[in-house]
This record gives sequence, structure tokens and C-alpha cells, in this order.
Amino acid sequence: MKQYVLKRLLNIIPIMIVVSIIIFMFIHLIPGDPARIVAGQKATLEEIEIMREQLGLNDPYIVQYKDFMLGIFTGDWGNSIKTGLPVWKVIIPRVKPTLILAIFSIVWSVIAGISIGVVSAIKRGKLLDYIVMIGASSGISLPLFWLGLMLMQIFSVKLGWFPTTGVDSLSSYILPSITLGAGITAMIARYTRSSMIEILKENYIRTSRAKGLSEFIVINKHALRNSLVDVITIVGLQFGFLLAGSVLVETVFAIPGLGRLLIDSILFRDYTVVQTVLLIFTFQFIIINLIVDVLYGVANPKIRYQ
Amino acid sequence: MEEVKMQEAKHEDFKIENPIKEFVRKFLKKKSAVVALGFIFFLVILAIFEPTPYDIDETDYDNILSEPNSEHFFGTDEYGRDVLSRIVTGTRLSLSVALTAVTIGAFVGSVLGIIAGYYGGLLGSLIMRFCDILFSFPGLLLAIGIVAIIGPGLTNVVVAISIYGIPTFTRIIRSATLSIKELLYIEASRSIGVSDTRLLVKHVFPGTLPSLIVAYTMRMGTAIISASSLSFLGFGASPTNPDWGAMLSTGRDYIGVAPHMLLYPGLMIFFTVLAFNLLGDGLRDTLDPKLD
Amino acid sequence: MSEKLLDVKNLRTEFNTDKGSLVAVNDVSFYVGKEEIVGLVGESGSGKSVTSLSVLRLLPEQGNISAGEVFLEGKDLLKMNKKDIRNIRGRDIAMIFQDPMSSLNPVLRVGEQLMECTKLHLKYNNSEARKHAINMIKRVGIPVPEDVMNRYPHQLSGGMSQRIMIAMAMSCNPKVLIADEPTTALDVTIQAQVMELMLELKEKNKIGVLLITHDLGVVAEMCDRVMVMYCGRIVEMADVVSLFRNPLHPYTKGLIASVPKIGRNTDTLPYITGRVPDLSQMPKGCKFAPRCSKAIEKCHREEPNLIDIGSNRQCRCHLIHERSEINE
Amino acid sequence: ACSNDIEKAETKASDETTANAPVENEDVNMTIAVNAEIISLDPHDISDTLSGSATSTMYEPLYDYKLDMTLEPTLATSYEVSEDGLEYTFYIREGVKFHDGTPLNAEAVKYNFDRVTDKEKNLKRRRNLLHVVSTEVIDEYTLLVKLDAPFAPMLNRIASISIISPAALEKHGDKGIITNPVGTGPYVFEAWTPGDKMVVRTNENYWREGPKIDTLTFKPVTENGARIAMLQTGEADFIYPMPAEQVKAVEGDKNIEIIEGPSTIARFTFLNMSKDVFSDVRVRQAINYAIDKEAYAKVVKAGYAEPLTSHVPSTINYHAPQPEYEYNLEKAKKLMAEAGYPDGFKTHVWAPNDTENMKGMQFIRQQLAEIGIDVEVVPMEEGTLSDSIYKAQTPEESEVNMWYVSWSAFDFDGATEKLFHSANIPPTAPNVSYYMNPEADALIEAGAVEVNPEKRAKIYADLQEIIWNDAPWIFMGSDVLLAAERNTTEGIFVDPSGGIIATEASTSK
Amino acid sequence: MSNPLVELKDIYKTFLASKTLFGEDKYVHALNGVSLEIQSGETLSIVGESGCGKSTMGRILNKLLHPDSGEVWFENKNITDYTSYQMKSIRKKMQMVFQDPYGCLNPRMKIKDIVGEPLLVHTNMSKKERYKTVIKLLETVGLNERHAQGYAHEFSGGQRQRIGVARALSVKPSLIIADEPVSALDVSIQAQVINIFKKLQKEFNLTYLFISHDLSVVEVISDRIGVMYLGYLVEITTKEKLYKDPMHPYTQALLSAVPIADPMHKRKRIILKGDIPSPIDMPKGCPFSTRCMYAKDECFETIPSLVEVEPGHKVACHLKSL
Ligand SMILES: Nc1ncnc2c1ncn2[C@@H]1O[C@H](COP(=O)(O)OP(=O)(O)OP(=O)(O)O)[C@@H](O)[C@H]1O
Ligand SMILES: Nc1ncnc2c1ncn2[C@@H]1O[C@H](COP(=O)(O)OP(=O)(O)OP(=O)(O)O)[C@@H](O)[C@H]1O
Ligand SMILES: [Mg+2]
Ligand SMILES: [Mg+2]
Repeated sequence: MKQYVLKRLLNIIPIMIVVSIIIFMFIHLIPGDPARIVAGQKATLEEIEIMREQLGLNDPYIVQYKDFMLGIFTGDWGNSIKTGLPVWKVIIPRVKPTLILAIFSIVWSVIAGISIGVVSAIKRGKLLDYIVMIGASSGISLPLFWLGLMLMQIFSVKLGWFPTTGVDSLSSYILPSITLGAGITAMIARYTRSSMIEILKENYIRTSRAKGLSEFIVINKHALRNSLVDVITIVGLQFGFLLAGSVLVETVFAIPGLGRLLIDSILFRDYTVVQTVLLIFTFQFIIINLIVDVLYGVANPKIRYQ
Repeated sequence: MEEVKMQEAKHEDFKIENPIKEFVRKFLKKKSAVVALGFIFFLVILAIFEPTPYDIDETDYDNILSEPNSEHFFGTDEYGRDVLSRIVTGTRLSLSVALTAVTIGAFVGSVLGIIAGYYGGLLGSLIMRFCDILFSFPGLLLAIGIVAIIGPGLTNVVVAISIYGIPTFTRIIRSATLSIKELLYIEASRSIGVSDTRLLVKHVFPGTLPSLIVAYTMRMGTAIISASSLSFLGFGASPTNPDWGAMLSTGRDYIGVAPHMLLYPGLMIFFTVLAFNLLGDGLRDTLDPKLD
Repeated sequence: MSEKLLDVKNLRTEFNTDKGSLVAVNDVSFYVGKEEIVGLVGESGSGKSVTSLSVLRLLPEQGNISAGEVFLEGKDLLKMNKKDIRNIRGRDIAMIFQDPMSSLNPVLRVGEQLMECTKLHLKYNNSEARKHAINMIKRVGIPVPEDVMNRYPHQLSGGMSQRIMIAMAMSCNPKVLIADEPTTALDVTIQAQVMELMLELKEKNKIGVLLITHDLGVVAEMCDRVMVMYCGRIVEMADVVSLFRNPLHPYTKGLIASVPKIGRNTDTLPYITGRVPDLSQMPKGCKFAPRCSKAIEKCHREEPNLIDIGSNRQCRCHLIHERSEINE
Repeated sequence: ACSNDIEKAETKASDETTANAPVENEDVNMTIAVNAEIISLDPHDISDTLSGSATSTMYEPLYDYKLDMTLEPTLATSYEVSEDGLEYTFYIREGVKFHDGTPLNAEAVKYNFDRVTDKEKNLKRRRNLLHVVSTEVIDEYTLLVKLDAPFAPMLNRIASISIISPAALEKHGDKGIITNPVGTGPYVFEAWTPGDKMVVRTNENYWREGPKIDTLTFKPVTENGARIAMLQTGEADFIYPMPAEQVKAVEGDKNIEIIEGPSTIARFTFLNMSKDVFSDVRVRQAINYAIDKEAYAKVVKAGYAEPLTSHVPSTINYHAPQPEYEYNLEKAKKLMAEAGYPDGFKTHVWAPNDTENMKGMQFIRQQLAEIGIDVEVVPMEEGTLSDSIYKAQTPEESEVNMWYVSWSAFDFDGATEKLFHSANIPPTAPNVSYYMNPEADALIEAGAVEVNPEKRAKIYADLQEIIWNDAPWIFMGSDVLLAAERNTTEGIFVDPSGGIIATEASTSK
Repeated sequence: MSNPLVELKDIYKTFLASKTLFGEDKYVHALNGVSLEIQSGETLSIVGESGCGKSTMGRILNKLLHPDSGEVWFENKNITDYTSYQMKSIRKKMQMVFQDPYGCLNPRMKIKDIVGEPLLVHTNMSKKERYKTVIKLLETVGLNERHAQGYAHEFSGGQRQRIGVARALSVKPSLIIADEPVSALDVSIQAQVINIFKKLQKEFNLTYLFISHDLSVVEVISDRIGVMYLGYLVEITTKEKLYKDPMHPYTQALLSAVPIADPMHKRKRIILKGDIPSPIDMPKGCPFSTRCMYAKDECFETIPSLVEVEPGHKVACHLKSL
């Protein structure tokens, strides 16, 4: 297991290098001159030219890439083109809101998703199952931003239960995380359900029943644990969705998070910020997947003992 | 006593359904999927015939943002255009964007997936790494990036969505291929001397079809949502097109004034995506592929 | 074989499927006595497993027992409430299943799974349960039980898993053991070990065993009494020697005849044509009639009853009285 | 870690205040929700209006705009211009102190002017002081600014240069000042999380009467619906901009007041005159006749726009109204026919891809369809758009046909020169009409150096007439600025350029 | 003996069991130096318990797998390194029948296409000719034209296995490798299939490599029988000799473990201790030494080689070859 983790960690390096090249190319493929955008419509040509020089945009791509990579490793991520602030200063305050949002969303969706999935697997074919699963399908059929706007209209404006926007208190995160988590809950619920249904057909479930165990123990100890092994992987996959969804949710609820930062920075051609945020995203995604794989291994003795 | 030689029995053959009939019978049992299919069928009819009460570009500046009424069932928009007509016309647009995007994604993804699954090796790992990397960018961001590079507009939305659909299909088809490859009938065919091409086309690919069909249906929903999200962020179809996402995007500016502009396109997207998802569920239950 | 431990009467089990209700087990009656191994043989799909699952009401949800009684020492299991039947499971009647590998929970340690039973039924605490489990593992002939306790199922071989299953089944000292094809998935040399173990346990613990198998060899070597099942019905019941020496039902005959026997050296093997009919397309009369070379018109029309023909033998055949014809 | 800045700053502030003032949570705070992010708090290195509004709570220039766009002395008390218009003498207000306690004097102002004009630093406000060759301290409170050429709007440009505490600049450096602003303004910096809110606290030692609240918060909320929701729930006291489309939705709300006012923002569409079809003045005029400006105001701006009567909005000094291009399809069709396009032609319009701009483009498309012009609507992401426009090195290379856009400036020159002078065609500046009229060029140049207001008015009147008749644009309209506030809110204003002025903010909540 | 149709010479085959970053990779030793030959027209059966390498041997013979070392000879040609193109002509003469009658037929193809596939690949018959041939083949295995239009799932296990046989026969092979063709079938059906195998051998002069784990089935069909244990061929001889006079202790135990369907036939069974060792961690000496009741020191040390102890009877046991 340790070796496996080590191996995977080593694997990250080449992936990140390829990713960084892709990100770099990607950024520079996007048309738009950051100097011109930062300087604004009223800027003079001279001003723009000096700025290009200062930002190193006139250097050959290879040099720019080298600087970018060197910067990453030496901890000098450069200054944001847009604000002039060091990139880390721009990024770090954005991490917390996104993190809280992500954690809130994933936690409640995992709990709700698994519970819903289990209940409807047990009640398979009954009315409850039917309603719950259509609900779950609805969850992944709603455009996130639409759901967010609707929730805000109802719960903040009409009922005044939660703040409309912002990150001032934890209660501000409730609506955004419901919005963001709805789809994930639905995915997890559907997955848990089908995994539970499969598992409930397994021979060892029959064995545990034949032992005289109560249905509660059969489900919660024998079946659920096995299905968690499967569900872990699907939870891992949801992180990609989470990141993308956070862009929309942060826009709707005015949350100063990484997703919003990324979009704004892309629009502003704030290259230094874009490439760093994208690298962070990918890195995070890879690490989460690694964690998920490790958890999968831990949960699944077959893999743990190989 | 030893010789209990028995005659060839008359009842040797049973009436057994052919696979299509069996599939249909099983499918018809899934009521929500049948309803969903009906709804999709209805959408297709809308898309083909576009039975719009008004010309979608017909503006009426004296009658803007009017609430749903007997003349305009879904009200009018900021130019006084009939929302219902635009939604109906948008059906063709939204469906064809999704259909094209998913088809391209599915095609490329399947080819890559089959190659990666069947041949494996260096090529296979390269393909899968490529997918990992594509996967490690949040899907929507990838689409935004692509649209930012190649510019907004429907064609580019299609390209963006199909590109980010590729890794999904590659993975699904690869894992289907991997499990089919292990099946005995593949080995049986190989032992006969069937060529790789024939094996892939005749034996492996049809085996991945159930997975493909289900993934395809599900992705239709995702594609519609993605297209509308792109429009919402301003990266989507040109606003002159009656695209649902674009309508939503405009509609949100009128959220307190003309909620019908946000509500109906939103519901339309919701029901359409829901229909594809329910259909996908139904198909999966009937075709029973193991999706990861 | 006086005492009837487990007494099944007119059991009928149906499945609700999308093709309608299918009767998988019909009018099955039998008993298992103390210190007795009763064999249940039949081809695949004949309803052996469903019968055994019906006894403990462990059928999947589509299945339901529509008629019959199952007595364990005078109490009808089918009339019990859920809690009571759970008390019977594992304590009075234990089961082992065909595929030992998949019958153990892959994510729980073997020890945990073994201890569960005694903790539940005998209210053992952790250390008692542990000691008991180790004891049981020793008894089924696995060396270093402590080590095995800590393993996960996938770390066991097939033979070991089946022995663990047996240990698990025996750990609450049940009165009846239902073994559904306990050796089918095992290699012959391992099968021999497991068969030996079961015989030994039966003798020592004086339990009644219902042994389900399709292997006539296993039946011949292990059982005291045998029932032959076809299409959810018992078609013949006899003690093992009479059955093999003098099978009465044409199906039994065919079955026994078609087993290749070492040393017989024949050129062609006799066999039964056709196949077991699908549950949804059952023939009208005798279920075996379509495959039976002796079938007369009546056989196609009317289903025969299970007829008691004395000396503890029963047979379900219209032609049973025309002995001449059968016995030729 | 850093997102705790606000909390840290708050606790720090309360530590300080507990000694002499009420406890922190009795602070009266007002929140202004805005539609974009504050980009920087270095007043010399910003070009967007919002950052300007934010910095103007803490910084002040020598002269500042009043709400009617006239200038009033702020950190200066008066000024003198030499005859030749090359030397400006400013008399600096005495007794003003920066937030860090250092005094304001001519030296400090010179320090600031030198910073802005430093080519190496390339700060964005340098473009406003391009004519300044040197600044000299005459005495403690007198400053001499020398120009290389006479420049009429000089005072307007001086008004764009806020004065930063030189001590703070020395201490924090050019980058550090972004997050540690120290000025003379009515508010003292308290906290700012880039991308999120900025909090300022009332300056107790302000040199004139200041705000009657304790803290003021600027909060970026890009989503229109969310911004309004905040106002409705009272989370915000003031929002700007108030989306025009939604005015109706909050009109019934007693707690909310809508504030409207004229703007310096002109909305128009460049017609690329280097393209065949638009080179003919009849086509350009026809297009102007074919656009129903009233309908534009109603449909695109939800009723909140005024027609343009010149290429500059009426809020700009020297504005001279021109005869209207009334909505007249007949005339338009006739002109089109005369120009040789009786059946119209195909063209396209570019604009950024936000809903507002897309609406404008669609409107143009709908209107021009009436005279047979088939306009393809091409929304582009802003960066891409500017790339597409400025990558053309010559008029021939230009790809743009029409560009639907807005422009805002403080003074006439700012609202004209970049858009109409022939030297300012792309890639130099956004004269995207490729308008090259020597007559107009001469007038633009003359107006810039004419210090005499009357003469200048004449020059500019002529210029406006020429441009109006040449119709290098579709003159769409001028925005009406919309803000909204809780009815408890007092003293927050939006100036015609869209800047938020909160110097006198107070609340009764 | 005359020249054999097929010959395996000292075949070794390992599979990668698990890969580790540091340290050694683990391998499954599926075949360890197996040599045998099959004469034209005879039936050689291979028996042994699960995982002992029987299927691997069959697949190597058919070149579905490439051996790590050793040679495969077919009709006096060394085909070990034949390319898949060269193999095409060989495959025509060497067909396989598989264990799982449910898995070996493509569920999406009609029976006529399944049976006709080898014809399509190896001949250039027209569609019509092919169809005719398919029908004839189906009739040979006791099916008929009606069955040709069906799909695999419509047939019983026995019928499917007959379809598999028909497919194998379609190109008139000289060798059929049958990998446990009857072990998934019910007894009554097993018999049908075995009969067909026997009938066809006579009719078409076929050579069989018949893989099975069931000694009682093997007896009906074989001429010679090889016994495998843990990737080794431990004993090979004629059917009569094997049943009458098994020499290897493992063969003896195996024979005695086969349950006999006769309650009166009581005998003493040899109950082996323990399980088959893992083919990943092979015993050092004789593969059977861990379970053998006669094992001597030598058995734990060196691996016995397969020697001919009497004509036509080879055994790999230290005790017998002494
Ligand atoms: N869940 C179910 N739904 C519908 N039919 C079922 C179900 N389970 C079993 N059956 C049917 O009941 C019949 C008897 O099945 P059972 O499992 O008892 O056979 P068996 O004799 O144990 O066969 P095998 O030797 O293959 O284990 C079969 O025809 C089967 O198709
Ligand atoms: N593709 C493979 N990869 C890894 N190991 C394999 C592979 N194929 C076979 N093995 C291993 O090689 C050994 C021999 O396998 P093989 O299938 O030849 O056995 P067998 O005698 O046919 O067994 P069975 O009776 O179960 O069919 C087994 O331990 C098996 O796990
Ligand atoms: Mg069974
Ligand atoms: Mg095998």
C-alpha cells in the first residue's frame, strides 16, 4: 500500500508537467492581450508596450514557460497582471470559501445521497423508491445556476431565512451548498441504490440472513460496507463536478472563491493567476483521486492485501 | 435396465422471445422511462415541425415582457417576442447541439476506448493518461476554455462539449471493452482465426453497445445542461438564436419583473434533461450494462 | 430414523416475475431425521435451492411461499413472526451454500463473521465468541486458527472457505444443517476432505442434514435417504441403496444411467433427451412426459401424484402400478 | 489564512477603539453592493470606475468633480494658469493630514505627480499627465506644474490624480500601497480581501465634515438578481448599478428607493468607414434614421436611456445639441437606394458577450432588418474582442464592421480625441470607425490647446456638427444611471461617470 | 511411434500476478516444462484440479498464448513463432471447444452466423453455400435448420455445446482442443455431448485434446490420459493403465476421491491433507510434496522429471522412477 501511494505520488510529477504545458499552451492560445485589457480602452500604445515588456509577454514562449515553471518550484508565482498583487495573495483568500463550500456540499451530499440510496434500494419498486429516484434524477437535471437563483428567491428574498450572498457567516453557505450538492446527492443516491441492489443479491447477504442477523444489521453492517467501497469511487469523481459547479454557484451567490477567480481571471487574461489556479485545480483533483483510490484500497481488503 | 435410450423429444424447442421483443417488453415495464421516451418523442416532433404560434423574430415593442396570457401562453420577452414560440424553436437547436456534441464525443471516445481497452499497451496508457488529464480539468471549465480559444457560437459550443465528453466515453467504452475482451466468445473467435478488425467490429463493439447507448442517453442530458451553462456564462449560442440557455441567461435579468422568462426555459431544460436521464435509467435497467 | 427433526409438508413456492407467477416448488413434502443425511438431487433449475431457502424463509423478495408447512420440532416456521424465525436461523437450522467464496462477506474478517453468530444467538461476549470461533476452526481441520481469524475471505482457498462456512454453520450447534451443493465448487480431492468432515460432524453432533447436490456420486457416498426432484416436484424418494439399485421413476433411471462410471467402458452413454422445461412453459400433465420414452397419453394429460409404495419409498409416475413395464 | 484579514483587522480596530470609543458591534455599517470587483486600491494605477469609487473614499485629488461634473477645489484651494497655458500653480490646502498623521504639503503632491509621470513605473494614470514635464515646489503649500504644450482639459486631468501619503508609499512600496492605502479622504482603510469586500472606517480627523457612519463596505456581487436580493433583504444599503430591467420588480417595495441620474456614458455603434458599405455617408445616415432611439431606450435599456444629441452626452461640458436623426424608415430606405443598396447588404456587429450588450446587438439587428441590412450578431468574450479589433495594423486589415460599445469620459477631449482623431485608429486607439477627417482632426487639436472657454465652445460646436453629419457612429443613446438604496440611506450618490460618492453617507437604520 | 500430429516441447508459461514498484514482481507459474505429443486420430485427455494449467496448455497449443519458452509443433512444423497471419492456415486445422457453453457464443449473433464464422474467415464460400454448409453441420450435431435462425440464449446448455462443436467442425479441422466441454452441463446432458464427440471422432477422423477435471468423464472418451498438478505433467499413460495401475501418488488420490455413484461400492478413500499450493509460491521440490503421504526428504528438495517407467507410461515421481 505504501509503495502504491509512493508510486502514485511519483506519477503525479510527469502528469503535472504535461498538465502545466497544456495549461500554458491553453492560456496562450486564447486570443486577447492582457496588457491591453489591463491598461483599458483609453490606454496609449506606449503604455501597453511598456506593460508587455514588464510582464514578459514579449519573451519567447519557451522563456515564458521556463519562468512559469521555475516560479512554481521556487515559490515565486509572480504578480497578478490584473491587480499587481502577488499571485499567492490573490489566491489564498479565495481558497477558504471554495473549500468550505466544497466540504459542506460534499458532506451533506454524501450523507443524504447514501441514505436516500439505501432507503430506496431497500424499498425497491415501492412508491417511495419511485418518488425518491425521480427526485434524484431531477437533482441532476436541474441547471445549477437556475436552481441557485430559484432557491435564493424563495429562501432569502421571500422567506428571509438565509443571507442572499456572501461568506460572512456559515449560514451564507447553506443555499450555495444545497445548490451545489443537489446534483452530487442525486448521483450518489443513484449509485448507492444500484450498488445496494446488486449487493443485496450477493450470496454473503443471504449467508448473513441465514445466520439470523436482523435486517438492520444485514443492511448497515454487511451490505452498506460493501457498497461504500463502490460509492467511494463515485464520490471521488464528483469532485470534478464540484469544481466546475462551484464556478456557477460562486457566480450566483457572489462567493469570492477560486472558481469565480478563475473565470474572472480568464476573462481578464490574468495569465499568472489563471495558470496557478488551474495547476492548483488539477493538482487537487489528482490528489483527491489518489486519496479516493487509497480509501478504496483501505475499504476494500482485496486491494489492501495485494 | 442400463439402456434407457430415450427418443428425441417433441418438445425440444420452446418459444423463446427474440432479444428485441424481450427488450421492448422489459422496457415497457419501466413506466418513467416510457413516459420520458414519450416526452422526447414529443420534443423531436416539436423540433421537426416547429409548430410555433408566432414568428420567433417578430418583435412587438409595445408588448414587451407581458405575462403569460391567452395570446402568449408563456408571455413575451424583452423585445415582445413570443416566449412559447422561441422555446419551441429552441427545441431543435438545443437537441441538435446536444445530439451533435454527444455523437462526436461518443464516436471519438468509443474509438479511443476500444483501442485502449483492446490493445492496451503503450498506446492504451497514452490514451488513458490523456483522458485523465482531460478529466482533471473541471468539465465546464474545459468547455469555457475551449470556447474562449475558438470563440463563442453554436458550432464552437458543440466542439467544446464534444471534447469534454470524450474522456467519459473513452472510459466507459474502455471498461466495457476490457470486460468483453475477457469473455469466452472473444477468445473463441480468436481461436477460429478471426482477424482483429473483424473481432473489434463484429464482436467487441456490439458488446459495448448497451453501455454506449446508456451513456449516450445520459450524456444528452449533460450536454444540454452544459450548453445552457455556457450560455448562462455568456459563452454560448448567439443571442439571436432561441437557445434555451441563452433565454435563461437573458431571463435572469428579469427575474423579479418577468419570471416567466426564467421559469419556462428553465422548466424546459429541466424536463428535457430529466427525460433523458430517466430514459437512460430505464435503458440501463433493461440493457443492464455495468457502468462505472 | 424415527424422530422427524425437520418436517416439510406440501411446500409450494412461487415467484412473481414479469412473465407472471411461476411455481418453482410444488407440493414438496419431506422430513429430515436425527443423525441422518437426506439427499436432494435434481438437474439445474429443478428447485432444489428454492426448497432449501423456503425452509428458512430466505427467498429473494419476488419469491413467496404460497402453501405448506415447515415444522421444526413441532413449531411451524412459516407461521412464525420475523423475530422468531430469525432466532431459528443460525441457531436451530444452519445453512451452507454452494459457492463458499462468495458466501463470505469480502470486507469483513473471517473471525468477525464467525463470531457474529454466537454473539447473537448464544449471547457470547467478545472473548468467549473468539475462543469458540477458534475452537470451531480447529474442529474443521484448519491449522493455525488464530491466523485464519484475521484473514479476509479472499485470502482463503476454496476448500478453506467452505470449511469456514461449515464452522460458521456449526458454531451454534444447530439441530439441522442444510447444505446446498457444499462441494460443487470444489476440486475432487478437496471435495473428499469436506465430505469426510461433514460425515464426521453429523455423527458427533447428531444433526440432521439436508444435502442438496446434483452429483449422484456424492449422494451415493454420503446420504442415507434420497429425494429426486424434477421441475419443482419430488418425483421419487427412497433410501440410497434402493434408489440406485432399483430406481422406479423413468427420470431417476435416466439420471443414474447417464452417469459415467469408471470401469464400465461403454461406447455410448445413455442420456435423457431434451431439457428441463422453463418454469413459464410447463407442460400440462406429467412434467417429465415430454422427455419420457415411456410416456402414455395419460401422462401428457394428467399430472401424477406422489404415490407411497411402501418400504419408505415414494414415486410420482402413472406407470408405477404397471410394474411390468417399469421393471423390464 | 489571508481571508481572516477582515476579522483580524476588525479586532485590531476594536482594540484601538475600546480605549476611547463604543464597542465594535455597535458600529454603524453601510454596505454598497456593486457589480464588479475592486481591482486595485492604488489610485494611480487603476482605470476602472469602481476601483476609482473605492479609492475615492480614502483618497482625494487637488480638484474634484461635483455631482454636476463641475470641478471644485479639494486638496487645493485655488490655481493659476500662465498666459501661454504652460504653467499651472496650485495652492495646496493647509492643515490637511494624511491618515498616517503626516501633513499634506506641496512636497507631498510633487511626490505623487512625480510618481505618476514616471515612465518606468508605467502607472495607468500617467496617460492623464502626459503633457506634464515637471513639477516644482515653490513653497510649503505652492506647487508649480509645467506642461510641454497648452492643454485645455488639464484641470480635469489633475482631478484624476489622487494624493497618496508619501510616507506610506515609502513604507509599503509601489505594490504594498495597493493593499495599504493611506490618503486624506473621509474614510480610513480597514480591510480588503481582493475579490471580496473592502471595508473602510470613517476618518475621525477629516478636514471637513465627513460621513456619519462608522464603517462602509463595498461588496462585489456580479449577479444582478443577487444584488437586488441583498437590497431587498437589507444586506445592502445601496446598490449600483441597479439593473434597469428589474426596477419594476422593486418599485412596490417601500423600503427601496430608485435613484436615477444622467451619465457621461454614450452608447453607440462604430461603423467601420474603411469598409465599402460604410464609406458612403448616406448609408451611415440611413442607418441612423433606421434606428428607433425611443424603442432602443425602452427595449434595451428598460426605459432608462436618453437619446444622444451629439457624440458626447449632454452631461459633458461644451456639449452642443444637434438636430435629431428621427426614426424615419422612408428616409432611410431612400438614402440606402441612393447609395446603391436598395436591397441592403450583409454585415455584422461585434460586442462583448454579456446580456446587456447582446440585447443591444439584437436590437440593432432587428431594426436594420427593416431596411434590408442583415446584421449578424457576434458576441465575443472581451479579451477576444479587443484582440480582434486591435490586431489590425492597417484599415485594410480590419475585420470589424460594426462595434456596439459605450464610452465614458469626464471632459470633451476625453470623449472625442481617442474616438475620432485619425491618429487614433487601431491599433493605436479605438477610433474603430476609422474616421479620418482632416477638418475634424484640426478642430480636435485646436480645442485641446484652446484655454479660452468661449473659443473652445465654438470649436467644439463646429466639431460636433461635423461629426454628427458624418455619422461615423450609430448614435444610440446615453445611459441614465440607476442606483437603488434602502430608504434609510442618505448621502450616497452616483456621479454621471458612474463613480460612487459616499463622502456624506449616513443612515437611519 | 509414428510422427505425432501435435507436439509440445518443454513449455513454460508464467503470468504476471502482481507488479510492485520495488522488489520483485510476482508470477503465476502456470506451466512448468510440459512436454507431450498427440498422435493423429487419438484422444488425449488432460485431467487435473482447478488452476493446474490445463486451459493454459490448450491455449498455448492453439497459439492464443505465447509460451515463455518451449516449442509448439503441429504437423511437423514448429509453429511457436508463427505470426497471426501464418497461424490462420493452422487454425483452420485446429479448432477449440470451450468449457462454458453460455459464454463461448456471441449472444448478439444468430446461430447460423456463429457456426458460419470460421467458413467466412477461412474460405471464400458464397453466402448461400455457407448457409448450406451450416445447416449440414447443425444436422451432424443433432440440430436442424430451425435452430439456425435462433440466438444462443434460446438454447439449453447441451444444445449450445453442440453448436460450439458444429462451429469447430465447420472448417474440417484435424485437431479439436476441447476445454472442459461438458463440465458445466447436467449429467443427463453431459452424456449427449460426450456421445456426439465420440460419434464425430469416428466420422471425421478427428484428433482430440480433451481437457477435463472429471476422471469419470475422461474414461469414456480417452485413449490416453495425462494428469497435471500445479503446472506439471505428473503422469501420462493409456486409459487402461491409468485406472488400473496409477503410479503417481497424486493420481492415486485423485482416483480415490472421485465419488462413485454406487452406494454399495465401499472403498477406502485417500484423503489428502491441505490444499493445492499457490502457483505463485511454488514448493521447492516435487510440486506434490506438500500433500504427499509418501514424501521423502528428496521430494522436498528436487523436482522429479517425467520418465518412462514402462512403455507408454510416464511418471514424474522420485519414488516410482527409482
Ligand atoms: N428470484 C427468482 N425469480 C424468478 N425465478 C427464480 C428465482 N430464483 C429461482 N427461480 C427459478 O426457480 C427455479 C428453481 O431454481 P433453483 O435455484 O431452486 O434451482 P436448483 O435446483 O437449485 O438449480 P442449481 O442446480 O442450478 O442450483 C428455476 O427455474 C429458477 O429459474
Ligand atoms: N491471463 C492470466 N493472467 C494471470 N494468471 C493467469 C492467467 N490465465 C491463467 N492464469 C493462472 O494460471 C494458472 C493456470 O490456469 P488455467 O486456466 O490454465 O488452469 P486450469 O487448469 O484450466 O483451471 P480450471 O480448471 O479452473 O479451468 C492459474 O493459477 C491461473 O490463475
Ligand atoms: Mg441451486
Ligand atoms: Mg480451465
